[in-house]
Amino acid sequence: MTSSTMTQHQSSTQPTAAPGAIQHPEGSIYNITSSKVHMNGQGKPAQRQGPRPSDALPNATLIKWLRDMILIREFENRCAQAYQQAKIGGFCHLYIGQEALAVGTINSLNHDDPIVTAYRDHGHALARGMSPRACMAEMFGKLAGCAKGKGGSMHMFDKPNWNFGGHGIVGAQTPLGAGLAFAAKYEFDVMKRSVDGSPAKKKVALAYLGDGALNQGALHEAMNLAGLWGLPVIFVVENNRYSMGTAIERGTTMAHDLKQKAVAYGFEGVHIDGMDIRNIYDEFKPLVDRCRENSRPAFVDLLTYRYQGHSMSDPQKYRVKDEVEMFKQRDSITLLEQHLLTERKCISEADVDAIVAECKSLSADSVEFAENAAAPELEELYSDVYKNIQPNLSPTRDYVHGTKNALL
Amino acid sequence: MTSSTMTQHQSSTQPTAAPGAIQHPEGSIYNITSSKVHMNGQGKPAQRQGPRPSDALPNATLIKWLRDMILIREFENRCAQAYQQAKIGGFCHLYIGQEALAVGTINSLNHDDPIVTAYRDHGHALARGMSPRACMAEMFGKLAGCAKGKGGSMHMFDKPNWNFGGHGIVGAQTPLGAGLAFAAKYEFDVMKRSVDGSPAKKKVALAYLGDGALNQGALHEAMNLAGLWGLPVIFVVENNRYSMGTAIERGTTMAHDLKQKAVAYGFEGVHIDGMDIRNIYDEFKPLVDRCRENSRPAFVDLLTYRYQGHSMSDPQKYRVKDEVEMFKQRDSITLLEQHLLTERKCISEADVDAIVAECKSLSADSVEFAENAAAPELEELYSDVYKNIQPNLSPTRDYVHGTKNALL
Amino acid sequence: MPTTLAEIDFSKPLPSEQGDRVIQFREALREAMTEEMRKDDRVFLMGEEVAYYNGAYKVSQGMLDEFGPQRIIDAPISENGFAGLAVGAAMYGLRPIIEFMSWSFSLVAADQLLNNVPKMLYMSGGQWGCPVVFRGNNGAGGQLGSTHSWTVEAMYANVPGLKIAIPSNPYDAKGLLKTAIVDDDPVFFLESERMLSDKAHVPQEEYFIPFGKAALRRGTWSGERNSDVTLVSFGRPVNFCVEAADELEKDGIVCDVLDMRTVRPLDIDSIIQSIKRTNKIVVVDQCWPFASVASEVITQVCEKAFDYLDHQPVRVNTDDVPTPYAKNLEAEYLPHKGKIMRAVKSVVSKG
Amino acid sequence: MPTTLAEIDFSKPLPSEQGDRVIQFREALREAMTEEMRKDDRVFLMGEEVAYYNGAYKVSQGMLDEFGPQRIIDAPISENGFAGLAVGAAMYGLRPIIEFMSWSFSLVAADQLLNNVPKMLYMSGGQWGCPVVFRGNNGAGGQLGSTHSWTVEAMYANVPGLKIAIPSNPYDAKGLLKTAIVDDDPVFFLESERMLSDKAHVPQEEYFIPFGKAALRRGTWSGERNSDVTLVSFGRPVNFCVEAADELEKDGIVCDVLDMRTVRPLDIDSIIQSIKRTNKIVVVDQCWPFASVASEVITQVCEKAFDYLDHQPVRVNTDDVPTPYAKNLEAEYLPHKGKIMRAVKSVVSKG
Ligand SMILES: Cc1ncc(C[n+]2csc(CCOP(=O)(O)OP(=O)(O)O)c2C)c(N)n1
Ligand SMILES: Cc1ncc(C[n+]2csc(CCOP(=O)(O)OP(=O)(O)O)c2C)c(N)n1
Ligand SMILES: [Mg+2]
Ligand SMILES: [Mg+2]
Repeated sequence: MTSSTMTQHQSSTQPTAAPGAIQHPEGSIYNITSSKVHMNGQGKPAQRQGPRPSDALPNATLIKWLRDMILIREFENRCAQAYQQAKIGGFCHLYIGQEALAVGTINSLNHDDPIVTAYRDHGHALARGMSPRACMAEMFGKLAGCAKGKGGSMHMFDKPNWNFGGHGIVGAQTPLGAGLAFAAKYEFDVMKRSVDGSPAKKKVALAYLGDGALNQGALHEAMNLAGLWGLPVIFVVENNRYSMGTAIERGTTMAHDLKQKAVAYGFEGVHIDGMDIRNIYDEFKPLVDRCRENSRPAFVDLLTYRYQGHSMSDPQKYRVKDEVEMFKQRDSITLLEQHLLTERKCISEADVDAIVAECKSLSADSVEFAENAAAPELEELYSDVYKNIQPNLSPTRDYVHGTKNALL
Repeated sequence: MTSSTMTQHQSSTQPTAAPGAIQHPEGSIYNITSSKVHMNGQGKPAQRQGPRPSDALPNATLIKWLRDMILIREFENRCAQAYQQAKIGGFCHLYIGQEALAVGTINSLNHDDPIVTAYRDHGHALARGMSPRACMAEMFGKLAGCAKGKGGSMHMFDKPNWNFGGHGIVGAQTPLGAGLAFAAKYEFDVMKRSVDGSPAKKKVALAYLGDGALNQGALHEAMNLAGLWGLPVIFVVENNRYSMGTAIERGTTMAHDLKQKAVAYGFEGVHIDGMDIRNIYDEFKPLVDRCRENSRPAFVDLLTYRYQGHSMSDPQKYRVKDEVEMFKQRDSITLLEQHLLTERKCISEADVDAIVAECKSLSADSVEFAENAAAPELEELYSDVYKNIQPNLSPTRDYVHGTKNALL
Repeated sequence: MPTTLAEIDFSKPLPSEQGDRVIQFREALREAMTEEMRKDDRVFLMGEEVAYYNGAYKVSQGMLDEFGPQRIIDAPISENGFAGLAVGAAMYGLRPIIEFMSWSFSLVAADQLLNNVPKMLYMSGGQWGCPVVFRGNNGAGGQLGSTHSWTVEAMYANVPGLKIAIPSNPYDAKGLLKTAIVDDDPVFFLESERMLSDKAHVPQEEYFIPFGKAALRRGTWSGERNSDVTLVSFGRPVNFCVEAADELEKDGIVCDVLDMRTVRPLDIDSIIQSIKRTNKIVVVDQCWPFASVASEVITQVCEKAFDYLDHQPVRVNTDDVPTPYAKNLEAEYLPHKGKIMRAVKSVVSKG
Repeated sequence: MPTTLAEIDFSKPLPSEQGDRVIQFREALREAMTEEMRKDDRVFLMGEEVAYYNGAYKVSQGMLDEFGPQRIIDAPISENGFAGLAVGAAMYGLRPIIEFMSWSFSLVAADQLLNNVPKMLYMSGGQWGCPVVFRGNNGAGGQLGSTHSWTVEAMYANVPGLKIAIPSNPYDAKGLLKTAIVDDDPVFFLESERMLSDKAHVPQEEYFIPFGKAALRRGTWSGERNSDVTLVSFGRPVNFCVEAADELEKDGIVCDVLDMRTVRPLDIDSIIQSIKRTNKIVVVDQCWPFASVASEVITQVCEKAFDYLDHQPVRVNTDDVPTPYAKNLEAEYLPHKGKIMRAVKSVVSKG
């Protein structure tokens, strides 16, 4: 390579002459040829031999997955609508396209395994059991929202469901994930009981991150700590190939083989096709079990895709339509639907329609609920700042104890 | 591994019962058996076949290396003395034991290749050509010091010699190294001339770091940027096996194979025995040439050792005497001396004595100079804060242009 | 040929703010960068999405086309890494402009910004400075929640070695940014997402606005009629002050509105000049109150003009809580017109 | 059984500060941590060199022996990583104590400290707080140069959601740290390398010092004799104030010396109580002046006791420059006794 290849990823992949007409980056993980997906040998669409772990699951479980994925999609469609109507403010990052990822990974856990994620967090919240009402009301900035309307789209916290939030600073949630694993391990090893007094269990924490978060120092430190101390945390990269308008190859070295990032910290890295939820379960569930049993971290490069822009205001000039189409042809909902309809033959088209109808109605209900719900009183500005309130914490006025969070 | 192995590196390696009697960590890079060094297959003491690049160098060059290493050691001995006499304040981190590293790597560069290092920086400063007087005067807090007495031991900056300092925050110098490489590349590729107007050259920047800095997020980000953009920077890990009292295995994953850290960013990582300066040159010089030519980063795990404590106040309970002794038996100065005396036969014992005498005298002179040099006037408190001074930059008083730095 | 700060004649009056070359705040920023980049090839722009995406907020739109990918550089989400890279490049002799998509994200780079950027000149005994401009959105952007709505001026202004500019309108944005780029010291340049689409006349001719000179947005220096109160602000809330002043004038209360333009240097002289006539001051600051720039202004006023004060100095900050998401809460949280008017009235009525 | 803040009876007078159980500041800190760790197994200590090395400054000496390596945990040089780990662990239900070898190194963890620690409770609508104590050395340690001598109180005190304690002596160090550990909110606990060897009586009986209650180190509340000036400080410079007050007394100038103990909460009530009698205030702060806690104290005094002031409030900070290395420069830089005496005299002579 010669010195003229400076910022070579740019000059070679995206001609400056016509930045509107951006070509598809070479060396991309996916090569698009007609509508077939080739993943450069990494995590190719699962072509398993022999029985798959998910085959042993009852129909009801897979039907529930389908329902959860459809709920997320319908819910997100409603969000998009409400955002366009300016009923949702701030940023709004939709999960459409990535549904299998949250649903598949979360259903590989126990309910009391803690999770933490980034700001594209509606999917995880719903998959973990938050009511669509609490989730939508949060985005409408209402007191009935999961964060009393104080957090917004990026902050879906859900204590009863062991969901430690939605976080806005890229990468900053990953040390928290290490901390959740640390705490669970500490309960088990040191306290010999859980913090609430019940018997301690071996747990696994999931720390979700976008591919863009690979470039933050926080992740590096969290992974080193996890590897060093044997913390049972899985770093789940939701690799949708873009951080805003930056294709992963333009921001991250070794994008074609992210597993090396885990090797550098001495633990297991795997690459999973994340469009097929059965494949996720087949690969991810055994990994969760190993990490739990052996108290070890892992790193998972989960290939997925967002169909919409980064946030609601993204013109998406950085990618070609073909690419979006290619992924839509392997849409996770369709894949599972087909499996249940034609392979398991455990549901009918009518069943699917009923599920879709239920999810549409739940989503519509959440909007109606959110719309009619009360905004927080202005007094709430000064609540939830301190737990132990006392005078003179602020020069301006005293803090208060506000309304109790409806989730608690 | 079971969950009871939490913080296992600690429980397995250093029994809590008697922390005074710390055993040598298992899984250490070096295993100490009698006084032989085995490096777990990594970077074993060079047992090269065939001709070595350094064999082609003239005697004078190697004699100069010897002289530079001896100067550093004698200088550091004087520092230790002055520190004990409370003539040097603050922290003082000695380079004794690591001399071959700075001298070997710096002599693989051109004079105008930029370098940046951490706080254990006297060796680099001297190897790069700073006068012992300027260096010692800095530690004495005198105006004639390289930083006018404002920086101290951790801040040996030397603009005429392309030494961008001496930095106190662990790891924070590594992005600067990437920036130096970026700038040199920018001169060459974009400006087509250097910032001072002379013709641009292909350069290589060195960013030195301690093994402890491997655990800082800054390094991770710097390495990713360097790999991504093809920046000609070499990250030189001065792996003396300890960050303060923490053996590398207790702080860093993959300590037995740090090259993996580079693989994760898609560039070359090498492991070099850093006690033998000829070996450093043989391995490092070709790497520098490759990085310069191809505009690529590299990562070097350079095994070395500090004979003294971390800083002047370190009781060193964390390591066994045998380990120190083992390294002293492969002392870099002795190794080169022996080579010149017995293999090259280009110097005599008397020559060595003369070199030592010269270095002792230069070091003594630097102390005398520093002692007699003037402290900065109190007015200097307010100089070097801003270059473009104007009123109201501070509520207290106006800033001033101080005395010109003697190095400029 | 690059402009140097020394050769700018700041005694020359600035061109008129009136005219019909009406452009957006973001365009004013772009013009400043573009003009200086044309003159000085040591200047480059680096940040997330600045190139192919044309800027997350379109400030750098089209700059990739003109300058190419070697000078308009998309960076990964590695603020600490590229802030540090800029320090190294600046020491070497380049003049980086670093865009933070938001100053909120500067916190992951705080060590570089606080240890290396302001102190390199001092630590090296004058050998190296850090001529870098860091710029980006500061303050609440509209329901972005508490991690994305930082106002960093209080924290960063504490540190000697930095200059901090915070424009309130397109005209100033251009003139101050050009000065920032040619300044040899590091400048933190605080913009506001909420103002990027604001429009105003920006003259064709080249101009540089000096640091440390406040602009009087309401009231007059002429001395014919003394105002009733001195309103001091910087950045976006200047506009709230102007709104408040216009409304208060209907009630017969006249305000001097001082737009500080830079908080470090801080043009305390102009503040005092105004106070000598009004004897009352209200400071409006979009940051939390505790140890804020507002606290600093009040302290300096007390130190230097205590005897001119007829009433205790009053400050209006955001509410002292993390930035809330809910629309009603966020609207109340900001130092809005209503709060400012109440504060002015409390001062005037008693005085 | 863990102590909870609610069950502590803060109305009970504190045990006497007189006695012969004389221990070092570092031992007082160690006792506080040890006592609370014995009662509450959710509490653990993590930091660089806290375990096998027995603490870089020997604060945690012997704690590894008592509590073992699972509760006294050596961390790599990854401040951002382990600060974030502490946030996660605290949300989960543990009570981490994180030692920063120096608060100077907290800057690499600033994002966790400023975004997550203080705001988690708010962002989650009250679901989770962050009961973590971060502690370590703050301020100039003795010729450590500009990157290692940070005083972080000004920057961090700006942010709502945090409590900040800054003891000036061993007795307070123990009592305040115990309170910090049982507090359900995050506490930044600022020690000083230069005081770790200071010795004083620390009583055997258990005590907790409430946050937000200043201690009067010189002068008297009794009202028999009014002091001439109110000297307000916190942390190490309290000791310089006491020295200055003792020397000034020889010249017949009597000072109230108020040791704030915590800067957030800030016991403005005690300050005003003193000012009502002295009508003059000098604030002594080891941080840079601009937007400092000193600025804040002065501002609050103006807001709440303007009419009691006979003289403009005066502040004594460090010099407004990066911390220099040279001994003579550093000595001058600090808010030393000489500066304080000069400031007091300037206030008294005019008043
Ligand atoms: C430290 C930091 N820098 C920048 C941002 C602005 N930002 C928000 S999302 C985003 C892209 C993240 O992409 P990725 O991690 O891949 O997640 P995705 O949006 O694809 O889910 C950026 C740059 C931020 N929130 N935090
Ligand atoms: C961010 C940061 N954290 C902690 C420190 C304190 N500290 C100074 S040196 C050091 C050990 C560094 O070890 P290493 O990087 O191996 O360098 P060596 O001393 O062996 O040369 C530590 C923890 C620091 N200077 N910066
Ligand atoms: Mg992404
Ligand atoms: Mg080391």
